[in-house]
Amino acid sequence: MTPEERHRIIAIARAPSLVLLGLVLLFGANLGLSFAALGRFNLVANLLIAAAMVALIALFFMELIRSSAIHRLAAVVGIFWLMFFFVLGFADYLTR
Amino acid sequence: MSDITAGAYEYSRTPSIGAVDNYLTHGRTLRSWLVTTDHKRIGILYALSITVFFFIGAIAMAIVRLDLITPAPDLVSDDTYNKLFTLHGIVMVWFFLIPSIPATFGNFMLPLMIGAKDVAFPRLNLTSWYLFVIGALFTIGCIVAGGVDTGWTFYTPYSSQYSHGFVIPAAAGVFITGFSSILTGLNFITTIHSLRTPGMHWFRLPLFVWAMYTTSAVMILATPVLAMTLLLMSAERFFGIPIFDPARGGDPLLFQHLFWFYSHPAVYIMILPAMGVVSEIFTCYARRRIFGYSFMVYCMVGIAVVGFFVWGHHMFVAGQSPFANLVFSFMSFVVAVPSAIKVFNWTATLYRGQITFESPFLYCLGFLWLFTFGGLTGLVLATVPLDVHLTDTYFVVAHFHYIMVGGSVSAFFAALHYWWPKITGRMYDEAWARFAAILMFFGFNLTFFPQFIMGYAGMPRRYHAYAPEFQIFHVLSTAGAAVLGAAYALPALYLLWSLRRGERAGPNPWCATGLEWQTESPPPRDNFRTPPVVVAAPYQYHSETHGPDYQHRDIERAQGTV
Amino acid sequence: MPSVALREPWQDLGHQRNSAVLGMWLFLGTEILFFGGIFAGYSVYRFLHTADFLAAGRETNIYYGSVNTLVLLVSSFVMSLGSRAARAGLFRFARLCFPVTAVLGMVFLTLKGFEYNDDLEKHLFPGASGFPLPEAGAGLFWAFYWVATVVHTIHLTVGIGAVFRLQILSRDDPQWLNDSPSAEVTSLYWHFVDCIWVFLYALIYLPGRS
Amino acid sequence: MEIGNLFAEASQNAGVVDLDFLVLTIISMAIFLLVFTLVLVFCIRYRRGSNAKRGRLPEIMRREIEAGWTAGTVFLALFIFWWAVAAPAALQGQPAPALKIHIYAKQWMWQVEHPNGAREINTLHLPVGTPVHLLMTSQDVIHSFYVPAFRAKHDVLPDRIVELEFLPTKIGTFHLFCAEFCGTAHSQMTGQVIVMRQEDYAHWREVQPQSETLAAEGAALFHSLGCSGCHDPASAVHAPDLRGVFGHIVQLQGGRQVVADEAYVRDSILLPDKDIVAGFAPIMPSFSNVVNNGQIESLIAYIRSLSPQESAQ
Repeated sequence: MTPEERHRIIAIARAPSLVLLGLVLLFGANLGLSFAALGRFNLVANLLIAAAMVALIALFFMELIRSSAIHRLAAVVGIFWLMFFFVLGFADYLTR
Repeated sequence: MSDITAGAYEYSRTPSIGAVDNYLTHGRTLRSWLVTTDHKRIGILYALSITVFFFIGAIAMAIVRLDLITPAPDLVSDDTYNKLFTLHGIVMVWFFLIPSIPATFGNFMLPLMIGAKDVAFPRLNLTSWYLFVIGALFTIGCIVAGGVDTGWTFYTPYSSQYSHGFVIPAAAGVFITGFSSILTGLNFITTIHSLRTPGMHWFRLPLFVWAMYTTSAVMILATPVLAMTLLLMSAERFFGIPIFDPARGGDPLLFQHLFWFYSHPAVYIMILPAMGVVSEIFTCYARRRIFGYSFMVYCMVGIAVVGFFVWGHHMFVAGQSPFANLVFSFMSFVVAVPSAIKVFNWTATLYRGQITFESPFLYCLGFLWLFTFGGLTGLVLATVPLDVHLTDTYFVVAHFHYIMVGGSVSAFFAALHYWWPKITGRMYDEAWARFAAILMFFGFNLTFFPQFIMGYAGMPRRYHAYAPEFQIFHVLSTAGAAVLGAAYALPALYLLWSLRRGERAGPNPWCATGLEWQTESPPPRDNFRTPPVVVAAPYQYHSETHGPDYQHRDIERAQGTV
Repeated sequence: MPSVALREPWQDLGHQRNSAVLGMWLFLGTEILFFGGIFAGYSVYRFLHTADFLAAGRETNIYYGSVNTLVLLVSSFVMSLGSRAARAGLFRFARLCFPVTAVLGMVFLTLKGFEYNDDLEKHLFPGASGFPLPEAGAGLFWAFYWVATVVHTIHLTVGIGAVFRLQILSRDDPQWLNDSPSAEVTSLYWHFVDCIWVFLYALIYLPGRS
Repeated sequence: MEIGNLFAEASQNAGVVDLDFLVLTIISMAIFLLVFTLVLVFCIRYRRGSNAKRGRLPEIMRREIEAGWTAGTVFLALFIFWWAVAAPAALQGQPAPALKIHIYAKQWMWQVEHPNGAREINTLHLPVGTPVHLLMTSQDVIHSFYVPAFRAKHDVLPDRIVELEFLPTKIGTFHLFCAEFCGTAHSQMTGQVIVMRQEDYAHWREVQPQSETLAAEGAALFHSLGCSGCHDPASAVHAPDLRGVFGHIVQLQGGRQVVADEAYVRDSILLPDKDIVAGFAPIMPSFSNVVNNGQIESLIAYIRSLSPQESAQ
């Protein structure tokens, strides 16, 4: 491995390393928070942190941050459609 | 007609490499078909497969209708009866209607209509067909082994605990076929995004392409939910784990929610392509630009999206909350609006046209009649108190057959006749085709209209034996089914005949616009000898300032520029 | 000479890559809805049997779950390095990253195997006799545990195969990693499987710990 | 005998449903005729080569017409929705005291239990002019209780009590169907609803072989199953006293409240951990594998009888 190669590797590894650090910290927070007695907010906290981790992965590892609009659209449309199920499905379960 | 056919003759006499070198002659061995990545050949492979399934499903229903001539359960046993209507439902929904227009005409025409060489992922396209075949083998295996009796809806806990049929193989067949339609949808969307020829802007796409786009979106967003639902049901049945089992805390209505989250949008997978076909054909035979192009596009997008919000109207009596009933009823009225607008726009397209009545147009008029009728009875079923009375009766059976058979299948036959010359390079016998179209319309109404009446009188669906006062309607319905069967068999005969004896069609026998008519019939392997460039909106059947003229000179002028 | 990575019907590599990536994102959209069936069912039952779900969640093995989460996060990191390296033309480094990713995936599978073995020894399979938890919702929780993790495991196995495919196809022609969209597409799939796990971890291992 | 009369209207609701249907049919026919008159006129007038005027569409045909019928369709759809919701709402507020009858569905029969314990199979005797309140549950798969002449239907689910109300208005015999596919003999899961004069119904009910009444049966079960060991006010175990509970609001842990109705009592027996009464430990075992549906109904009847004003119904 030439020094020039090594420099280039370090250059491309910088951003993912920071993201990994963030992910591990968030993971630790999630694990730790789940042992705190927050009542129903345990679930909220767990899901919010999980969502933040997924956002990090999607934006930086999956590089949505530099993707074109159509790729971003395709990425969120599935989540949107899942929300439709949740909203209308729970319209039944919450009022039954 | 004379000027058109004269033109066609002239073309066929012109020496041209098109006469020998086309996608059909591009390899003549069976192997060349089985490993083809040509979207046109894959379309043909689908067409052959779904034809087989259409007749399997039709035979199952023929036996059922014969049985129902008398109120007593005399022709087949209860169990066989249940397996027959289940077979009819599963085969017709997943192995005929869902792939019917998209996988055959969509595959064949979509790249041609946007001026592309092929779809975005040709090998994935072939994989889709093989997945379809594997799913089909599971289903056929299930039939041979003894069948399944859950109804196509697979409701738990009957399917997961009580049925003695081969539920898991049947579900596996549907599961695998589901991935075939997911991959097809994914392929189409990518194709439309990536492979439009220069000048083919989004709002210059023919409406059939928009129909394929919206259909594909529904396919890729709805089908995976069905796959998981069937997987969960099968896991409960096979491993005995509690998922929908009410005795162990589960909720059978959750299965219904998940199932209809797919299966209601599935109706739009069937009807959106039909709408696309009808838009192509109405404009062509009325020689008129489509009325309200952009509204037609927005309506299809609207149907595709709002179609996901209405699934609960299948569950008004199932035990969901009254509030949910209200919400889903409301959304069902909302989704009726874009469909109605489309019907008005097709009607308005005829205004100031130069209408001729070839068979594709007759099929489309049939579509318009039956779809409108089915849609209006859909309003009845979206009304909660009426649905309470009518759901699970023959009224519902009649309603969805008006949409799915009267609508989608009529449009399928319209598309078949419209594009047959393009696909095969041959003309069929127009007189026979018109006769078949008219016969199909009357056979259909005779079969299904009586079902509205007996449904309102309370005849429940999926009944092997019934009260004698319903007999007259069943007899009428069976008689209609016989007519309908004949009308379905006829095209098989004259279309096959045309393959040998039909006149050569020439590139554009209908004088239609659209890029698919700008290449030879049948098209060459790579679709276009020179890549086309688009300079105008679709359906240039007449100039902006004048109506269509009698001689079709407008279209010839327009094609000079396209 | 046109690259072997260029396939019909494409004219140039960039166009092909963009479209393949779009295709993969669309596929991941369907995957979201596929797993969505599990998430929806889980949510409905958690809503109906909240206390039971918490009690049942306590019985999962948080050590295996947490270590596996870390393993997958690191694997995603390495995968991300691999696909960036392939794009930058650092093929030797890329071809180092891919096997590491796959091995981390296999570590996950191995640990998951041990965990399944533990679960079965504790009879935590609700379909079989001797399921130890009396609450009605606990059976549902464990049913979803099994379905969700098995489906996820199958996805991960496919992912490992796809990563090895990169390695094999680029053996003689490393430039292929750059020309073909395969590296980027495989990487998207790998990260997605990781994302699913992040949610599964929060829903399966973390409830009822407080 | 009304069987054979295809469109008999035999409940208060039937007339409303039929009126709804009639109005919708008229609206639909109007739309249908409008569209197909236009199609027919256009097809004739603008057939190829006819002398009709062609040319540019009049300006008004373009945006105005499109926007007009879009708005019109939206308005019509919303109007029909509003009207369909409002019409049955007007029916609400009918007198509350109703005849409560239990229905058990199983493959492939309907079991009926009247308030005094009279039972019948695949037949339902009802008095005319009395509101009927059905409490239905299934022992196996999903069935659906459907009486076309009443325009009344509801799916009957296993392990859940569903309710259906109607007011028979016509004396006669009517079809009872299972409308949800339930297995091999689905189409034989039918019966008759016999609507009689009120005094005839009272007489019919009296001459039925008297089994123990539900509540008495329930009381016996309450002791034999050991419920009384904890729920008896004198018991050493800390469990809720069930006297006067039925029909009243119960405070649950977590601050929620529920009304102790049939479904709640049923859940408490089968899924005791679902709703814990505030101030009590979740110690009750589930009886889901111990009691069958009939026994649960008896227990519910007994617990209802512990709340005097409720049991008066």
